[in-house]
Amino acid sequence: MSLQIQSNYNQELNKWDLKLEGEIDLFTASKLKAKIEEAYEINQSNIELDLTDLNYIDSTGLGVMIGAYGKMKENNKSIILLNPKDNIKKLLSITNLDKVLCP
Amino acid sequence: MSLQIQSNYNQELNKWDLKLEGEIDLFTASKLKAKIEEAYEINQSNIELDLTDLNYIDSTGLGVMIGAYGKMKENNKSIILLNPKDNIKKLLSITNLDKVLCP
Amino acid sequence: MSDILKLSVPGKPEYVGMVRLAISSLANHAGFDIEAIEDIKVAVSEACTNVVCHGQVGFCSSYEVDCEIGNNKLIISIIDQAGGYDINNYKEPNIDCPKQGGLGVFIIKALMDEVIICSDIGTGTSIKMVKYCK
Amino acid sequence: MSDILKLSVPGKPEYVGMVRLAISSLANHAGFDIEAIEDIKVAVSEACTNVVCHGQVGFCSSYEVDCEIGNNKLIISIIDQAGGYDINNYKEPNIDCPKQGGLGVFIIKALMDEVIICSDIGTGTSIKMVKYCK
Ligand SMILES: Nc1ncnc2c1ncn2[C@@H]1O[C@H](COP(=O)(O)OP(=O)(O)O)[C@@H](O)[C@H]1O
Ligand SMILES: Nc1ncnc2c1ncn2[C@@H]1O[C@H](COP(=O)(O)OP(=O)(O)O)[C@@H](O)[C@H]1O
Repeated sequence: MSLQIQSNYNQELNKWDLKLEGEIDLFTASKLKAKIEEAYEINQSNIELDLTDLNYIDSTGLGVMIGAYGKMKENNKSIILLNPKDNIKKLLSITNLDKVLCP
Repeated sequence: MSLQIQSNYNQELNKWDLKLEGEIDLFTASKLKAKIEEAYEINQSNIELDLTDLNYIDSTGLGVMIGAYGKMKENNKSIILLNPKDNIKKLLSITNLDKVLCP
Repeated sequence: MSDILKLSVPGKPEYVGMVRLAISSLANHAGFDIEAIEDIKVAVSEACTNVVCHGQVGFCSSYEVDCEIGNNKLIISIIDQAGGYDINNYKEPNIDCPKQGGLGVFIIKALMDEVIICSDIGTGTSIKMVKYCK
Repeated sequence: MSDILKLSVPGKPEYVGMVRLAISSLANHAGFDIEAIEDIKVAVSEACTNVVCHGQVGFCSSYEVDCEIGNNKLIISIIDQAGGYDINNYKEPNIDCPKQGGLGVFIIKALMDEVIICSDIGTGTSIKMVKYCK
């Protein structure tokens, strides 16, 4: 019932890799928000969220991602999601967010 | 929240190997009882329960094991538990059942 | 006859995960497949999140999650005394123009087979959702 | 101030696992370590099992699991209307002479820091158990 985040800055490709593990809900979403903002403050570069080990997300977590997407787009930066599990894919598709977050 | 049991008869050593996976509680204990009785009917030999992947047991499951132990002892057969996890070890020790079931 | 299970949960973020766990265990026993269990988990979470987030200022008392495990269906009601809202003001999100927030009820309706929301301003809200077992 | 969480659960074997899951999530959030969480799970399970197994013939209505998540402690009460029993007749098991049955209350007392059992014959039983967070 918790969320672990590993963040790595990839010098070569000039992007952030954030690996999410666990669940994102109302209780853990603020952690994701803080980590994204922290990373973006250090290096204003693109962000990739690796969802391979993310088991659960709901609108609170999606909201954080949309929020980050909006802010980053203003600066011509992107945030994208990699390897979402089927349940998460379904939510991204229902909400049409796959169009912007999983190009 | 469920219990899987794999049973194998070891011809060479003339014993049953039962591998338990999951949880044994009031809901699943009858499955263990049935499997032990079934095995014992086919071959009246010693039984080893491999608990490596058993995550949970309570008095209902322990009761099934004590019951089997009693019946088998009458016929000079043994039932023993292998590789219990720490939480299960603790219960076996509190109830003193390690003395008879984990020799 | 169906079984009735009720939870009374403090209106705080840290307990939503517990409700989700309990509900997924129920749905599992009721015979739903993995996809349906996930749907139910998300829908219930969204409803609980709404209570916790939109309850009137200072709301932190408890809300109720009532489950009826019937033949081939699960009925879940989330009932709060958190002040209610005007459901006539509700607007579906424009999903072609993603914005933060406003997705909860939309997701619940997409994932569950039947959804009925009643809200009484000054009192509270109840949302009843049904999922059929295929 | 402590948080209060209540479950009302049908008196059937298939729901004991759900109670266990819910309680372990609570204990986890309350800051207990893995060993203590396991202790609490087993103790609660034993109490629920007793309700389901020893409730009077035909008992299959609901019992209550009340949790109080306090500062550094968790208080859990399992309350049934399943007919009660004479607690004066209770005998500790002789653990040097293993026999099937009779271990539940003994295990609960071994795993929890405080245990109080009240039973009213013809009505029901309540068992209150406390675990302190070290
Ligand atoms: N239980 C509730 N109590 C009070 N207001 C609610 C409740 N549920 C929903 N609402 C209102 O309905 C609106 C839409 O909810 P929703 O679709 O879940 O989006 P979001 O929660 O992201 O705003 C909320 O913004 C809120 O005003
Ligand atoms: N909730 C309850 N309702 C009725 N009787 C109970 C309840 N809890 C315990 N008992 C009685 O107390 C006895 C001892 O319980 P316990 O130590 O758990 O062992 P066991 O359940 O294996 O018999 C039970 O056999 C039963 O007669």
